[in-house]
Amino acid sequence: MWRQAKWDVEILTEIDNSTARGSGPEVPFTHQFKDIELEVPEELARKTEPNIPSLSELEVVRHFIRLSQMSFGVDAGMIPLGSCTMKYNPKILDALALNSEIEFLHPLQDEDTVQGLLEILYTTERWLAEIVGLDKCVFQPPAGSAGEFAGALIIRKYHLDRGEPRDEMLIPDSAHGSNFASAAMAGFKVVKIPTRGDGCVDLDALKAIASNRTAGIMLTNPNTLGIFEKDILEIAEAIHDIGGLLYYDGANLNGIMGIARPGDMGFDIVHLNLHKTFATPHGGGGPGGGVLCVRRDLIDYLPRPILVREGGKLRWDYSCGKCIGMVRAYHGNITSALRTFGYIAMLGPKGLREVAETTIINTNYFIKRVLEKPYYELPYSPEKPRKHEVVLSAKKILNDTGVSAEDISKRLLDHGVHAPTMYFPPIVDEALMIEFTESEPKREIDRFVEILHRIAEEAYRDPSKVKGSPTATSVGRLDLVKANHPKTLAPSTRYVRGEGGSR
Amino acid sequence: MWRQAKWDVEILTEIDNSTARGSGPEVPFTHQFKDIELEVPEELARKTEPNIPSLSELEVVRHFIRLSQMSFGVDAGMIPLGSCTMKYNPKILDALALNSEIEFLHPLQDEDTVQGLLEILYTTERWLAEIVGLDKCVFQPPAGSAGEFAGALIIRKYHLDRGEPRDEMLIPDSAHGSNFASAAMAGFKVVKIPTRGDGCVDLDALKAIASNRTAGIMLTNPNTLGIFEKDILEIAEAIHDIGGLLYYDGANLNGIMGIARPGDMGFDIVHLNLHKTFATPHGGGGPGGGVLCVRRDLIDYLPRPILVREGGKLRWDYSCGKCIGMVRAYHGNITSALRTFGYIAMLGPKGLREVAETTIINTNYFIKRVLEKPYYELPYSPEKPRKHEVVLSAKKILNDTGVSAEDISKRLLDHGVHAPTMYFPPIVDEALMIEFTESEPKREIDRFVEILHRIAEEAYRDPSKVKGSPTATSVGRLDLVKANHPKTLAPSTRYVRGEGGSR
Amino acid sequence: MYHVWIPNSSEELKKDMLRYIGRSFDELIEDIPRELILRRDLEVGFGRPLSEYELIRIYRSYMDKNRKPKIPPFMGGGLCPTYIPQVVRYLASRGEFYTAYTPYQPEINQGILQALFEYQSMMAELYSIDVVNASMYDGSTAVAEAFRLAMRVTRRKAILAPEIMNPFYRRVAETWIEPVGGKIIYYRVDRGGQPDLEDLEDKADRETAAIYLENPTYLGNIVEKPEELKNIAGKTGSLYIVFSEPTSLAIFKPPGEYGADIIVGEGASLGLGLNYGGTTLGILGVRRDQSLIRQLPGKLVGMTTDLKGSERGFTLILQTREQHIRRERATSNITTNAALMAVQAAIYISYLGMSGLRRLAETIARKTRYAIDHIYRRREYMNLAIGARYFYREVPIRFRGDYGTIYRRLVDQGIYPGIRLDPLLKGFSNCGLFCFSDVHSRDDIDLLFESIDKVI
Amino acid sequence: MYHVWIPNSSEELKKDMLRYIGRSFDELIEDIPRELILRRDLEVGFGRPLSEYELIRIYRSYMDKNRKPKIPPFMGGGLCPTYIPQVVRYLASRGEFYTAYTPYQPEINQGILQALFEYQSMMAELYSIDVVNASMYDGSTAVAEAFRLAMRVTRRKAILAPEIMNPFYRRVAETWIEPVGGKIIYYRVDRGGQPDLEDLEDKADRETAAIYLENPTYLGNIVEKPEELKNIAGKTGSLYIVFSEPTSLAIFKPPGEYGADIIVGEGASLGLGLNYGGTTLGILGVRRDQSLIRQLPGKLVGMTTDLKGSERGFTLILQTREQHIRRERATSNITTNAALMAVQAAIYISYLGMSGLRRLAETIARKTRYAIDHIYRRREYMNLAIGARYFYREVPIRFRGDYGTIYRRLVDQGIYPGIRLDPLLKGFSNCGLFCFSDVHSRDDIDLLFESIDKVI
Ligand SMILES: Cc1ncc(COP(=O)(O)O)c(C=O)c1O
Ligand SMILES: Cc1ncc(COP(=O)(O)O)c(C=O)c1O
Repeated sequence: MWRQAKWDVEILTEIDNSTARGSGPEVPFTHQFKDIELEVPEELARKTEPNIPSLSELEVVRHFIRLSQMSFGVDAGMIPLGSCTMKYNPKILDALALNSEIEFLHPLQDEDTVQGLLEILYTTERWLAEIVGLDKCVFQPPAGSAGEFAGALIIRKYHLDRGEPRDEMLIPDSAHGSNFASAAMAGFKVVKIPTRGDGCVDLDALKAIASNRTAGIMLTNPNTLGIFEKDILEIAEAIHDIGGLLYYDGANLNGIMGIARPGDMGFDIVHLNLHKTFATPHGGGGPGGGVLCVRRDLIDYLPRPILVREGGKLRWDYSCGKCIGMVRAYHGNITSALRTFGYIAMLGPKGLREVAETTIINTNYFIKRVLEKPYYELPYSPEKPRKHEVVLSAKKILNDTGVSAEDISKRLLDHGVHAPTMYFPPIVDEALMIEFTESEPKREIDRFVEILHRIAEEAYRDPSKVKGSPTATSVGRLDLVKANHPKTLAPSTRYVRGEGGSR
Repeated sequence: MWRQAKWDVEILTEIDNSTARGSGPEVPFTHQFKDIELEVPEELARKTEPNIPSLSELEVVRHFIRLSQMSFGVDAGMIPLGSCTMKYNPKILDALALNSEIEFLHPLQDEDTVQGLLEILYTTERWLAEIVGLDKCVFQPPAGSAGEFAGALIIRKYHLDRGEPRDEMLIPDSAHGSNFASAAMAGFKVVKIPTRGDGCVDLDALKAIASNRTAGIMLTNPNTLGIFEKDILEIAEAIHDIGGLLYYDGANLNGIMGIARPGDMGFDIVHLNLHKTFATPHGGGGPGGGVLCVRRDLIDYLPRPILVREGGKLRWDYSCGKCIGMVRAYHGNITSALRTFGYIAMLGPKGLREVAETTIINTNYFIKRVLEKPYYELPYSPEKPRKHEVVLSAKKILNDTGVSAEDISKRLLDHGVHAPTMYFPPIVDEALMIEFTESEPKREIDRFVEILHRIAEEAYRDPSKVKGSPTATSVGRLDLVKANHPKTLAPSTRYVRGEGGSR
Repeated sequence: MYHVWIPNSSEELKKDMLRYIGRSFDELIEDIPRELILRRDLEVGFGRPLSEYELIRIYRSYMDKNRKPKIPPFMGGGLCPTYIPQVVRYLASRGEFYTAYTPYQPEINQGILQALFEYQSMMAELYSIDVVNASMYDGSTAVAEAFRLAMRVTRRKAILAPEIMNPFYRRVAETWIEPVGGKIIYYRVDRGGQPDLEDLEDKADRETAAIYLENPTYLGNIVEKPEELKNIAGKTGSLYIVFSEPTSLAIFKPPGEYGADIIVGEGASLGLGLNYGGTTLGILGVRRDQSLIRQLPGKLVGMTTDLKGSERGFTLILQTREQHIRRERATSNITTNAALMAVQAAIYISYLGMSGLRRLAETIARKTRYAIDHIYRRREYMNLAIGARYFYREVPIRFRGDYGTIYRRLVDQGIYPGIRLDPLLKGFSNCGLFCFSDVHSRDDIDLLFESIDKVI
Repeated sequence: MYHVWIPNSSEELKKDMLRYIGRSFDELIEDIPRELILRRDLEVGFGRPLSEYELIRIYRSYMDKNRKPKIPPFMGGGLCPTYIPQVVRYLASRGEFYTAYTPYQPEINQGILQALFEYQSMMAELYSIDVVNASMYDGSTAVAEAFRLAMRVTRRKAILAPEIMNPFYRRVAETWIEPVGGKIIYYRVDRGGQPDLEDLEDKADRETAAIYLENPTYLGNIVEKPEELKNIAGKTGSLYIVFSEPTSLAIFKPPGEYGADIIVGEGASLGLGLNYGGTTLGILGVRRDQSLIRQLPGKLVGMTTDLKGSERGFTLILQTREQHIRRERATSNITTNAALMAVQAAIYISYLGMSGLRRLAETIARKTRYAIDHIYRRREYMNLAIGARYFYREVPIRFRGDYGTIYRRLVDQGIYPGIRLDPLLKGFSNCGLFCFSDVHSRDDIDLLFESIDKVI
């Protein structure tokens, strides 16, 4: 029997300042400058007093410790969110990424003073290039989506530079939403490619759609159904033949790392999500780390600066001939890069492959077990092995009992496991998208199967119980209508108090 | 509405090794020594396989994260355990005490290589001597009790050296159990001194008892009732007059720090609990840190080594002329000493006094508020201000409703606050011994009063509810008879499996 | 190969599982074309799995090649060294926070959601604006997204930005808006670091999506009449975007009070550390205006109740703006954001409290003043590069001599002076942008200037 | 004076509270004799409250005066440098663990109680004994308490201990038992580091409370026939106390298997670190024997159920042994113990798992062998100080030349060799006790011996 902690926790901006009459911690060296005049003329000074209380240190600690106990991370239990690759975040990597040495490094610091750090970054970059089978990588993109955007910009610029601007980007209908959005942000018209009954990109449709307006294609492989795009070499040929480029969404690399490489498949540009495959923690939403890798002939297009070795020293090359510009300030999320260094070093070549191998075994073991009972279905070639993830459908349960994929997800929470990704990809009805990664022990997968079965049985026996879930979490099911309705919208306490309002 | 987290957590030594078939993490440099012969002859080799599973790192993390959520520290909520001084443990002090620099320091390392550390220890020792008003301190005792023991040994040796061995130690009946035990361990016969109706040591009784068999007296001031021993100067005189020594149990220093000093009161020997007054965390029971301080003429008796400055350098002096020996190996709990350094430095002289001042105000504010309703009583001069703590009696509630101090304590848990110390000191019936320290905000004290009142009212209204508590904790009230009965005693899984049993 | 990070990697367990599946591993990957299967080990890492301790020793052997300054760096440009209080570190490292995913299942993640809501609420207080989202990647992308937001809302393409705009932000914003037809027009800034209002009036027109201001500016000075830009924007129906260093708002007038429609910021100074520019927090918010809110990119947390209406709760709101629902018509592609940094900033702010924040800002302002006095006393060979009256945290210094040489000599002595403005901003040759933040003591600042005296 | 650690320290709040109390602060302390009231500030700290960052800088300015070795120290004597895995650090720093008190209210502290129970159970497995308590301060006090325990159970006063007993433990044990009439008689150890059984037989009699053995010995060698000591103890009705380094038990026969009645250990090697000798863990356990159990000092956790008998739970048991109940008749005065270290050790052991522990012990044994080979190759100027066949982790080396000089020269080069046995153990002049633990690489060991070659 699991039960989440529950605490009554005041909202910080609603704490009555009169009961918390502190004045904050000592600020370093304040006493040394007391004699210096403070120049804030009346007309430039802040007038309103923000509702930010001054609490004691203990109150701050308790506030956030309590909130943390009402949160759920991989450290506490399974988070089988498909597409999100919620793997274990090894603690040793915290030691590399979070320390006072790194904290004080300024991004514009003289390169001579950070050769050690740059060596690590460069080494890691080389390793990632080898893993994806391409030639040069940059850490600049702050996340996967930003990598896609940068990649799309490269594709755009590439065609522009060749004097034949192209405006269409092909994306499978099963793709992640960010692919579409990134392509649009880079100025492309998105052309969707249908998925065949076997769960792969419809090659014929693709060939029919591809034209000299086609700038390229954005694909992930294995795709969001967990299925390897077996026609990938033909797809690559088709796209390259019409002069397009292939972009690889690296979010699903965990299913093939060390087994097959995007570069070998014909991809020209790859992004990696360090917070997926390379175990950087997700932080409740971020920050992650993006990496962009390209074939040799596209290096000039990479966002600047890039890291280059010159005369035994490493330095940042800001020169931007053909480059697409800069997708974020400075050099990327360095802490993720450091974690990646440690992750790869600790696993070694065999360990990296083991990640993919165990991931695949976990997925297919689960499929076999969950399908042993006739509740959930596996659309698109159920006999085909999946790779990093699997998408089940709860359509039958919905039809039979009225219990939806969402209800099932909520009920899962009552067992102390996080729900899978729901309703994605959109080509599967009542989708439950499940990814264990290499991190979940067999015992946990077994337990997850049992819970899924138990919930399905409950749906047939007592659907209202499932629909009334969750009850073991710190709060019951939330009113999303109220949350989103313009009349009751409450995105901040200031907003709730009324515009411009302030005590 | 508070509720503690609850997880089903297997016992590590009961995990079926066949489901956890890991083989542990890499051990450093193992590969470099593979070629070296392993010499463990058959007859010296371990034969039995211990029931210690080999889990993955994630499983270990989840195991202990879950256990932590079923634990309760000051970081999560109030722990008003009287006598225990459960104050906030400032996080910055962790940074001083826990780092890889300290971790690798060997206690027998050449003193030249640790001058920086020794400077900190020496400085801290000087500060502590100033705080208690004595001349020299050592960090060697691992905790308060060990300090008492060492102090008692000094008293013993002092009299022996003067050629008049004495065998009685005076201890007030309200004293902490460890005082009695420590005196006994040092070979003394314990003579109890009664407490007067005003909550102080009975001076007349003391004078009547004191004799030339009296080696000394062990006192804490303020005493365990939170009352300052106002006759302390007379007591000191009486004891010194008959040639005895005064030992100060520093567990209650928090109530007078910066306001009055044991040394000025006439105490010859003092121990401090760094884990009480100086904010070293209690760690679920320990480790803490003890310090022993003495008057100048007793320095020779201190356990060795002591830290001395010689020619600008600090070194450990092991020479033991009159010394009592060594109470533990090496130099004491160094991490506590480092925390103490930071604690004192961050507060400064005024801040240290503020600790005591706020503590006293908190205690008396609480007393006034809790006595506003007629449930709890304050035995021993209720009008007298208390210092660091207060001992209430729930006798009236017990008599009226059958609800005991223990029941009330358990019911407190249901509100997400820890219970006070119960049934101590033994001179108060149905004692609830409450200490807020300086760390608890007024808001929390107010809430605590309200809960105490509510529980009392509940006791009158519905006593079975109080007796049936706790229900919001991860487990309900435990069967202590079963726990302690020889037939059901279960101090380890091996014990439960049966003697010598092993898979 | 068994690895402790991979529970099921023991050969026996894998065999058991494969037996149950009824296929060999090769069969599980038989849909991957044979020619794609890698028949060799990847050339990565150190050839074998390392133990933690070996990794730490290797890491140290690299990092020991870095050179450490004697005193904290004085490098500015929007990111300055700051101290991260230990509570911030401690609380942000709670596993339940940092190993969580985006709280798509709100019921099990109320803690993170409340923390993000508190971040939003505290930022709203600080900037005096009503809606702040749950984080963008960093200041630069927040600015780029603010520009795109303004373009969507106004259906216009031009942004007016100061010529002394943060040069990194400038490049990022250009990269981001150019593909969708956006362009930035730069307005002049006078010698006192103030926007040239005439030039702005000239350039602002019905094509102007927004007027952008940085206050304090990239060069650290305070803009004295920021409300006048609002007037100009008003006249052309443009939006007014203001970027501010959040700590400055504890003492200086916040953008919301002088008419900003959109506010932007970089939260690194809120207890996040420099991390070589890596661990950043983009702050982005808008006025209480439904069209602005509906076009806001990124995640947003809102307060609600449970279905029974009996308990308060928090959840992600207005998700239909986002890529996972709206796809190519989403307000942005942002997915992973900087949530933990937002939580960390919330912890930092609540730890300092408003009084602490004010004291922090005041001390920084005083240090800035103190540094300026140092500069004035050295008129022969240095001066303020802009003649503004009020600076906060950053100060541009123009040197008589070659700053490149001075810079290098100081670095060699273990003193890292202001960043070189030369390659970054036009018209600022031999200028350095110096930062004076919480970590600098009076001795540090004195040593900086004395060291300059010596190397000059 | 307001301080952020003291919530109610603001002047206003204190005034409010005092007003409510109805007394001035002076009235609250009027029972303290006037002459005792300190009328000045304490002379402590740096005169004023420091900020965290200032503290850190001061701390660094001190600690930078320490000298760091080039490679991990080779100093032994029961405490050796070890690596603390990051998970251990991470989990032991959970606030719910480390800021908790002794779990006197078991219902709200099941987590800590289970962790301690697991510690007890895993130690019981490792030592092959049934009952291990929830921790003592360190190895030395655990040994002293074991002696006292044996004295209470047997009502005898003499302990037989090896002449090569850990010299620090020896001094501590003497200090502890002398006041209650206990005395230690030292038995001889032969050149091979083995107990001299004849001498033991001679010395053991009906006054002997216990025979004490360290295995591996203080000098690192394995005792080859430990069961013979049991026989001697059996003949005189004495108890048999064995102290063992816990990691050694992963590969060597555990004390429970050769008859120990009481086991003792120091847990520092179980992921606790050296901490200048400060953060230690005393391991103490006894056979399943009610009189031994009833005389066991320290806290003990047991398994039970809730009152309904429906759920498992853990609680402190047999508390009537302890000072807070039994006072002067308690088994010990111990109150605060080393609970967090026990939890930390439990985390460490469960992280390594039995396979990891075995590999750790095997590697250490191999390194020890490797070091011995180095010694053998230098017969001209060094040799094993005892001619034992098997060593684990520690090795005593006797030098031809003056070890003091060698030692100092090595330290000056940043290589910290074995501790000097000279002042500690009689008959071991010019000897160093060297430790080879998990942190030493082959290169480290090679460098040690090559450096010795050079300074000799
Ligand atoms: C398949 C896929 N593509 C792209 C992304 C976007 O990556 P990021 O969240 O790093 O921006 C994600 C993850 O959210 C994903 O699952
Ligand atoms: C009054 C008093 N004296 C002595 C002690 C013993 O101190 P320690 O727990 O540090 O051994 C305590 C605390 O437990 C105490 O409260």
